[in-house]
Amino acid sequence: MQKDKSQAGVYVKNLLFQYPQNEPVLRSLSLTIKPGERVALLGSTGTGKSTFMETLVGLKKPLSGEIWIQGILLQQKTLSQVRSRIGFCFQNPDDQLFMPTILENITFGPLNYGLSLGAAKEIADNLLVKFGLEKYANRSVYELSGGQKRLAALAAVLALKPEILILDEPTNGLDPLWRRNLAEIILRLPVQIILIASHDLNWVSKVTERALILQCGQIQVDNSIQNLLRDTSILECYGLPIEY
Amino acid sequence: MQKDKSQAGVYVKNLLFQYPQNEPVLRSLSLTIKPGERVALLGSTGTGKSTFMETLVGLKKPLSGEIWIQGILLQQKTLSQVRSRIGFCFQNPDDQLFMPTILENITFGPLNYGLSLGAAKEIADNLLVKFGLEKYANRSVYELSGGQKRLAALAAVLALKPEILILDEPTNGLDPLWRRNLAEIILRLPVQIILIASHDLNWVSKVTERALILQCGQIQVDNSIQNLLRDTSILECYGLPIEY
Amino acid sequence: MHISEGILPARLCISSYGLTSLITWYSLRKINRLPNPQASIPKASLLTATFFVASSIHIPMPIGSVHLVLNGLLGAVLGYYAFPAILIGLFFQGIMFGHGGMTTLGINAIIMGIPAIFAYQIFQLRHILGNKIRDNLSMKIFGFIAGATAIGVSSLIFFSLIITNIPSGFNVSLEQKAIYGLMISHIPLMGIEGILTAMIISFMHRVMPELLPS
Amino acid sequence: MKFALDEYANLNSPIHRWDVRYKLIGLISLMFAFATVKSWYLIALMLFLTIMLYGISKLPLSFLVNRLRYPGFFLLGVILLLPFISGQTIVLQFGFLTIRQEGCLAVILIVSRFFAIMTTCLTLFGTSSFLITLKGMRNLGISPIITDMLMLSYRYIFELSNQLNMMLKATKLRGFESDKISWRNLSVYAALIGSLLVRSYQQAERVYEAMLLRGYGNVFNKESHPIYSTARNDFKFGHNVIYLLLSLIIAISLIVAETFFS
Ligand SMILES: Nc1ncnc2c1ncn2[C@@H]1O[C@H](COP(=O)(O)OP(=O)(O)OP(=O)(O)O)[C@@H](O)[C@H]1O
Ligand SMILES: Nc1ncnc2c1ncn2[C@@H]1O[C@H](COP(=O)(O)OP(=O)(O)OP(=O)(O)O)[C@@H](O)[C@H]1O
Ligand SMILES: [Mg+2]
Ligand SMILES: [Mg+2]
Repeated sequence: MQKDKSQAGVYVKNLLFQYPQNEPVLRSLSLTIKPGERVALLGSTGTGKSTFMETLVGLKKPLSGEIWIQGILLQQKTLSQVRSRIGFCFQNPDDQLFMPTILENITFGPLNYGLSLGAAKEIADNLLVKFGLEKYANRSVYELSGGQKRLAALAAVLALKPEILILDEPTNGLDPLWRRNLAEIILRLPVQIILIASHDLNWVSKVTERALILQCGQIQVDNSIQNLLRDTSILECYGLPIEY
Repeated sequence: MQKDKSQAGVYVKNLLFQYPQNEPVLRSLSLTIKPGERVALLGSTGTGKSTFMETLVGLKKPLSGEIWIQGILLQQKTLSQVRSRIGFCFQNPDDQLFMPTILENITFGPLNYGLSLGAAKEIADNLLVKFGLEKYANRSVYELSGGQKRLAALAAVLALKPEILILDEPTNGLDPLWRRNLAEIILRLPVQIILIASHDLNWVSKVTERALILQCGQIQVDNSIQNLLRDTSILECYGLPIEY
Repeated sequence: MHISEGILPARLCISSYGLTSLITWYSLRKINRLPNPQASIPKASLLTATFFVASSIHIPMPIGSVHLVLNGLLGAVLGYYAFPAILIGLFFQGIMFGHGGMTTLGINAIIMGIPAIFAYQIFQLRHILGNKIRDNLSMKIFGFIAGATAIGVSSLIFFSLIITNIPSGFNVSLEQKAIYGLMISHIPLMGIEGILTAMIISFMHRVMPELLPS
Repeated sequence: MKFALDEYANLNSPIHRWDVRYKLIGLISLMFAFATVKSWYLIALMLFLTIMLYGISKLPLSFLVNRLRYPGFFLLGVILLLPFISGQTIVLQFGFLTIRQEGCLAVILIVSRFFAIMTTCLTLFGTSSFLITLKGMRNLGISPIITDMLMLSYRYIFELSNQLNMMLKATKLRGFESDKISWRNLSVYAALIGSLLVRSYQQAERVYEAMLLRGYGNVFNKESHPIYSTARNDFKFGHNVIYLLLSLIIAISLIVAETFFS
């Protein structure tokens, strides 16, 4: 175990987190994700999936425990170093698209890391093509459909060329066709690790291989997603009836 | 056809709607829904499902065409009469829970239609029990989980004892267990007609019988949902790949 | 820029309540004459809540950080709803955070609200004076003037009230000098508020022009 | 909810049971009377009354402390200089620093009034749920436009501050450094506030539609506002009136004592 820390990937040990005046949400959670893994994070509402993901990028500070990302210990002074390696997509794309146009939303990250306007635009142009958004580059965010907003948010996050991608319920509000498109895009992304929280078991099983179930503040199940989907009694027991 | 107008149910003829400076969204849409039917409204993003549902309750005014609800022609002077018979749930429950507490949100409608405070509270109490929200009656909306908000919004709408219930993507953001609970609640509701727009084919097939596919401003497919689910090529053709 | 409880004499608190009621009454009368006054209530309320939330943002400055007031923006966007909106925002700030309070609600509403009404008038002037320039530029110019003036007038009223009502032992000319001094030290703040007001208005103009009063 | 006012509205104390209409008039009069206080013995009396009131209300001390701390510091920032500059009577002198009596007294006076008024205010709004307070205000004749706006803004403040919070998080995750000032940073702040405005504007339209669908502004109903005026003429000489009279008498006595006997 000890060796994993300084290596690539995500290494989490004994994470404890609680909101003020509440019960702990994460209770001594430990987890290792190696490069190349695509992982689904499952669990019913309010089990702490979003909270856990936010601790990984330092948005929530755990009471105790260690987080190592790509061999770097997450702490105040490594925060921006770690964040530059992680792409994080919130559940609601509106939260992520705060600049007036799509193009500006995509160049926002690269500009913050000191790239020139030209270089940032080049990155953005590539991504716009990849996501089929060329036509909308200068359109205001408020004139997009839900699916387009989702793609724009993803493009904005990928502009930083993250090694690790974290998505919080990415299929929310998408129609089946967009869900398929998104799955295909995700499978082709050049990132090392993908972690996806989702309630859509069927969809997430198409883009990930390993599944974790979070409950009572710990990872209770850690299995290949195909095995898990076959084991309906386990799923049922964690409040995830497969037929819904 | 002509006969349907003055009868119960929903009768829509040659509906034309467009947003200012845009192409028409609904192009001469016609549709009849009889009492007792539970109908799914399918179609990919931006085909106009929400727009259509909003015209049914007079939130959007069609350029031409007629809408008859339970034998009443929808027009300015019948608006409140028609609305009192329809329960409409938006996609985002936050938009619907505008009063601070759940109880207030539920009694809001009945009080507006002139019920006494006591009568309104009685209705609310019944609904709170039905949706398992008794404990939360005086809790502020902000402190509820997504699933609970969804249920509270539904309760608020049902407080008016609608004959027709319209739901816009009710499973968005719900975990599988809540999706199952919601399905069970919906199947037991004492309403005459249910119309549900959804991208979750699997879920919606469990609560409805008839399916409509909206595209290019018209109802292109009108079939039993079980037949439709078997016909993957049709679904694929309307951008609804069944496996996603 | 709120006057805390306990500083001002009660007489001033009460008479400012009178003035505030008068302006509120006048605004409500204007609102009630709009074609559909009810339709704007949710809009004005959510925008009030937005301003309440936005004024919690801290903008870093060379010395410490300032938090925004945005009463100029509020006036420019909300028009006649601005005064009631400010009254409500201040009410919440008073009872939730203790910025200001119940007895000083009237005076604080005047400090923030009257400049907001000025800001609205200034911003509307662009239809008369700004005809010849591009739309976006005239929005920015008048937005800047509205934002900077509003905060300027607010701080002028604020400091005059504080200096003249605190038993500082200053004589009149010293008081005046103190007010001038404090005003000059607030010029950077006026600049920041003006720039941000102009930028936000231009953002809205690009993204959702119908939000701005025509 | 960190700053929810009515966290402790469900406790049971005489102040909690006091009808909110009478409570509003009674305690607000008291607050204004406190604002008039200037003389020594009245300050002591005022502080004593305030502490009694807070004690009777059974609100926890932490509620008061948490809410007085920040405005307290803020107030001190404004009046901190007074002991050094105001007055002739020198109490202490170290080198060039002189502490003057009149300034010290002014500070004590202002801080006491601040404490008394704020505590009374928190007692008023902390002992009934906000909606009930709003209904009381409505019954006392406050315009329905104002009470409706109060209700809706209260409901959405938390919603919107959550949205702002998420957007701020998103900027941080994409490398935004908020602690320096530059033209670009200002434009990012403007975009954040602008986005918040646009989003809330869109949400407001939905909210209004949702209200319409549930009969808002309905012709059947004379009183078409979410905050109802349920005033009944139930004037009885009960505890409500006694508390009201008590607080009015205290308020008037304080004012009279201040104006005529000091
Ligand atoms: N700001 C907060 N303050 C207090 N408690 C919170 C806060 N945010 C979340 N919680 C609580 O922490 C728990 C975990 O929340 P979290 O959002 O991480 O759940 P989740 O697994 O992402 O749920 P969902 O599937 O609904 O997104 C929940 O019980 C929630 O009520
Ligand atoms: N306010 C508006 N102004 C202009 N166009 C609009 C507006 N609202 C929606 N549209 C457009 O009208 C079309 C129909 O929108 P609608 O929201 O009804 O689609 P939908 O079928 O409900 O989609 P989804 O599945 O994403 O909810 C879309 O192409 C959309 O871009
Ligand atoms: Mg979550
Ligand atoms: Mg829709």
